[in-house]
Amino acid sequence: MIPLKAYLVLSALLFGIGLAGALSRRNAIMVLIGIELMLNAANLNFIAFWRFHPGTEPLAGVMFVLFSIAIAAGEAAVGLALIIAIYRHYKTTNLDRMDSLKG
Amino acid sequence: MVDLVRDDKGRPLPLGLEQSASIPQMPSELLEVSMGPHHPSTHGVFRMDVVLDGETVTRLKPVFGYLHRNHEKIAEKTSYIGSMPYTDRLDYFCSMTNNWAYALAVEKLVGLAPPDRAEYIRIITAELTRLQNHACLVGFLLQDMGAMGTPLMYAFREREKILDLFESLSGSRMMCNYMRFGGCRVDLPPGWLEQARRVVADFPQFLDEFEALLTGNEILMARTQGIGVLSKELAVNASVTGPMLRASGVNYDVRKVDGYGFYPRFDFRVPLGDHGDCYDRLMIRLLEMRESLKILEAALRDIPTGPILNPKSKLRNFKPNPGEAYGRIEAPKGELGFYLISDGSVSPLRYRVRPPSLINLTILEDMCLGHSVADVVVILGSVDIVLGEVDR
Amino acid sequence: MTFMAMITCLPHMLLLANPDEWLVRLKQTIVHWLPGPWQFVISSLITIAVLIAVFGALFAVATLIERKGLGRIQNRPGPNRVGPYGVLQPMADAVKMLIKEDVVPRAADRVVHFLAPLVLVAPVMLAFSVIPYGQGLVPINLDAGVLFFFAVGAASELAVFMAGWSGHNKYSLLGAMRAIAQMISYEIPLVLSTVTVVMMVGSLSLVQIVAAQGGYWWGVIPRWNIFAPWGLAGFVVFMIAAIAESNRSPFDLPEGESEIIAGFLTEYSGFKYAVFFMGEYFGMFAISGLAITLFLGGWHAPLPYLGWVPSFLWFFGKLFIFLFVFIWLRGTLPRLRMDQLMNYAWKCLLPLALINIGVAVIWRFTAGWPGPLRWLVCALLIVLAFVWLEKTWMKSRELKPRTYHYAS
Amino acid sequence: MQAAFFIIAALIVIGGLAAMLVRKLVHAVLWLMVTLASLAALFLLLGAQFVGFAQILVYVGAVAILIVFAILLTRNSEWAKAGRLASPSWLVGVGIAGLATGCLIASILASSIPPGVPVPPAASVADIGQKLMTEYVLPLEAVGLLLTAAMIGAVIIAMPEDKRG
Amino acid sequence: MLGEGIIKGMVETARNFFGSYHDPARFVTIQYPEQRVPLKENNRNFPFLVFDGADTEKGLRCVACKICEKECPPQCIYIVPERDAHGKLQKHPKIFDIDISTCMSCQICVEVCPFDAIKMDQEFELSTGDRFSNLLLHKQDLAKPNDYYHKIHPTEATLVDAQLAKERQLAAQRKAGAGAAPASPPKHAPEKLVPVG
Repeated sequence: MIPLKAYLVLSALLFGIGLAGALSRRNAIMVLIGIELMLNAANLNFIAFWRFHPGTEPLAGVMFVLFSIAIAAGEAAVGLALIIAIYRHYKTTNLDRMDSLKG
Repeated sequence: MVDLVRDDKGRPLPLGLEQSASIPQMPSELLEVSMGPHHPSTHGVFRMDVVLDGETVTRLKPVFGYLHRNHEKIAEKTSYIGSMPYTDRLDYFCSMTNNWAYALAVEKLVGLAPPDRAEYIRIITAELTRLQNHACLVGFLLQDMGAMGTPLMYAFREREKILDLFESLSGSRMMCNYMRFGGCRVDLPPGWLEQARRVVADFPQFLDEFEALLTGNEILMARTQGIGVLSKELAVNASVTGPMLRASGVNYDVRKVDGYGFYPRFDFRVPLGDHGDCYDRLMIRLLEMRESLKILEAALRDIPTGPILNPKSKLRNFKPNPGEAYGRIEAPKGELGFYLISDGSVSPLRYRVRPPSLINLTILEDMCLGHSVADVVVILGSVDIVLGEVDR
Repeated sequence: MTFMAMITCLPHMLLLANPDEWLVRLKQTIVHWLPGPWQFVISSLITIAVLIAVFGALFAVATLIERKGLGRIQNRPGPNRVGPYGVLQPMADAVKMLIKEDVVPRAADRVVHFLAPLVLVAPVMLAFSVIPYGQGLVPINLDAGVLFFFAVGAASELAVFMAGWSGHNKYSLLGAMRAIAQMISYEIPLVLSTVTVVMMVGSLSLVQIVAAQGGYWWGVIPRWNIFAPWGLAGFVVFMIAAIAESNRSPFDLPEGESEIIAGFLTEYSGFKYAVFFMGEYFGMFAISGLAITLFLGGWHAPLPYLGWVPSFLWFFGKLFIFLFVFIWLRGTLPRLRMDQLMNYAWKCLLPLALINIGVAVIWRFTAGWPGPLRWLVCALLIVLAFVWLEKTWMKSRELKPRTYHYAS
Repeated sequence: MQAAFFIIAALIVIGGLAAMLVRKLVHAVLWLMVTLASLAALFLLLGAQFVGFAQILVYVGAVAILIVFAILLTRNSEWAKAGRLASPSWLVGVGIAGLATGCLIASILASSIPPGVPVPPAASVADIGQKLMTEYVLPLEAVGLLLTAAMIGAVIIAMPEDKRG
Repeated sequence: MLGEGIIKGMVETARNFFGSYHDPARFVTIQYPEQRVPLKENNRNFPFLVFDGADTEKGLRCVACKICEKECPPQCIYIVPERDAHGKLQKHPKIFDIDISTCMSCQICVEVCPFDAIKMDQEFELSTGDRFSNLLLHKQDLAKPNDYYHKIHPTEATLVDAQLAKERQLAAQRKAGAGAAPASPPKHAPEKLVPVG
């Protein structure tokens, strides 16, 4: 039987990878991919806890994950639209160049 | 040394490709696509350089000449009768009408008049050619729209019957070389008239089937109505002729205008469209097929007997006295004309063919601007070009 | 001893049980005398083997039927040189595909170019595991079967993109963009028309949906969903979206060969092209399998006294009818243009699907009314919606056959 | 069961790392999809069937195409220039991330969690549907509203200026 | 109604599909090697030389007058007349080549030939391995007996034979009538009127 801790460690690792990617990569889309990874790491935690400690409210974990997936999809859509708009303005998606607040 | 563009592993890219590898010089969203010369839907070796903005066409440059065989220069070196077989190779769908146009031009040059029976045979063969050419055109157009060849197969099934008639008459299905200056080469073999009457009798049934496949079809209407509109003024200015011109509403049919051959004896009507788009061109051709059937029934009914070649016609060292002549007929694709200048020698001084396909093609860009790639194919199909005639 | 047991129980099993159990019982006898832990693995392996064998053979037969059917529509015999009446033509095609050189363009992205066909075919194979083929013959009885089917089906868009992008060729990129836009916009009417059936049956599991379609009204008309007004409209919307989803006939724009060579398949040849070809056919089988399960009563016999026929024969019979309709459409209809395709999906199919859900709700809450009146009201609503839609869609484009005048 | 968990866990970690480190963007998206698909497999392993399929449907089906379209629209799919992959201050970023994961893992290992319930609680589609419609109706409508707002917003932002009007 | 046109089209293809099983007009394919379409009598492919009697050399009707070589539009005929011991031109060809890769079977040589020596064949299965030597037909390959000509173009052959017989009889008469005066061979009317049927 896989202990709950294994799942938690796995999700922490995934979260760490996502965070490292989001912080270090230059390309805006890569940052977005990093954020996606972090979101999914959180979902993994919810399902792990739901599986091992359902507690009084049995389906809470599953519900949370469903809503979080829906919102993450919406967020990805808006994020990418932003990137396209910024690209149209700056002609590049390299984050280092996007330092001026003007325009 | 030209500094080659290298891909990320450092390997030099083949020459043609670096243009797409690096950021293209043009504004980023324009896409340069060249359709042809061996593109599945260009009816032969014909290329179109299309500049696309997303899906819509912004510039279209037709490029032809891949099938140029120097027909007119060769004709200046061969005898008059020698270039008659070459006229079969102009518009290889309608060799009978090509022959007739050339024979008409030479007859005008020399002043020969073919006997009545020959005139009737010429009208019968010309109208049969018009039937099979229009049937094939509609078939190819639907093939371009994606109907997987079914209408094309039906059209070819009917065309075979007509080609059998030509084979038993002139000896070859497509390269007939049948007309001579002042008449025809061979008289009708026995039983030919009955077979022709039978073919003409059950052609309307095929036409009804074809219309059942076409007229009401919503997808076809959506794909062709309002596409490739050709205005009357542009059609007349660009000297477009044939079904394309009549689809734009201009009443100009050389058979009615010139009244060459015995056409004035037959009553047939000239259908006219009023939108001038692809749908009209399609329908005009279907209606013209019905008119041709009427002419054929009348001609086959009262064809006289008698000689088929004017006795004064000469075959070898035929030297027409110096002068010039322009003979034109209503070929299935438009007004096909031959302009000859003779200097009294055995071969013409100047031999010029007025190719309807080429002249109808010059306005392809004006019709295609603003449409999508799929429409360009449909518009090209509705213009009905044959590269043999375009490139000569 | 076990061998003797096997022999004795074989006849008993064959004769008594009706043919559906015959297959299931056969599998159980093989599995039950295997060592414990291996039982689950072996039984699933058997199912997988059977699925691949059946649909592989069906793919071979389908290519032959397609070419002969198209031929017959066009008044020609279709392939009849290889084997009697061209029966061995699929073998010849398979050998040809294996022998042909597999050209990978130099500038192509080799890994993605190689993976694309696999990512296209694998999900469709997964989709087969959920459809109930016979009485007990459902590979996996998931209680969220429909959701699984669409979840797996959605992966094919990614595969199409990989195929189009990896070739680094203008035409394939254009074709891939078109294919993805088409698949996404036709997925919504597909899912919505499935929602009506799921809503009326009350369960996402395909087995229950088929079970709900058992029985017969007045003893003759089978209780299939297609005979309810909302079922018929749902079936029409589902089929149109299914044809678009599997890139067939009027919607085969991605490989619109007359415009952009072969769309996202331009850069593929040899075995990878065959795998794509197979993927398209499997997609067609899967989507028509789902249509049969949802609307045509899965493996139920159309008439009560035909019950003795083994149930999977009904399923595959209906599948062949669907196959013939696909071929028939491919032989007749010209192709729609890209923007018309999109308009048709968003402005015509989507409203129809939503209205259909409304009608299904009305059908549900008028359970009390006498049968024919209820049927009439819902049918009327759908016809009204259909006519209103036609008016707006056609009027906006004034598409109508024209009459022509003749010169004086 | 043991072997399944370790294979999927390895896939997730490798996929995540590759998604972050690979040079070409389209490859990064494909590796992301490998991670998310194996995550969905993990959900199925844990017994949450509905969530697993929803995850595949939403992520592998829709978000992948979304990101890929974004990549194509911003012309990133051209040959990646040789340039540096990471921003100059990448060391700092990775350091912070390492620190964060370190504390997380340390606290997880140190905590004492009572052994969980052996059999997975029932999560059939019917109960989820029941719950969604009774207890979680408000969040459901809110998410619906949010998604439509996000869609309209995305469309307007991505619309070219001249058409915005 | 929205789908009406499409349904009409579908009914049309269905009629053809089921028609192809029972109505021969809707199933037109002829399996070529096994079944063959009977060639029309006027069908023409590449030319061949006709010879009377048995001997292919002497019986050739061709008198090497080179009219066809001059008139042939693609110039694909090559004739070298025979010369006897002391260089005097003879009335039959030593070399008569037709390059059938250039010949477009336009049949003008048959029309201009005053001696009905060259006629159009109906043999169309001519695929060969080598593009050059096999496609250059020499006198031996071209020569075919007169009864072969009767087999492929019966009506035309009988007319030609009747014409030749009449001329031969006319020539014999003139020779007999004129007695000593050397009668030059009768000249044919330049055009070849071949009224058929």
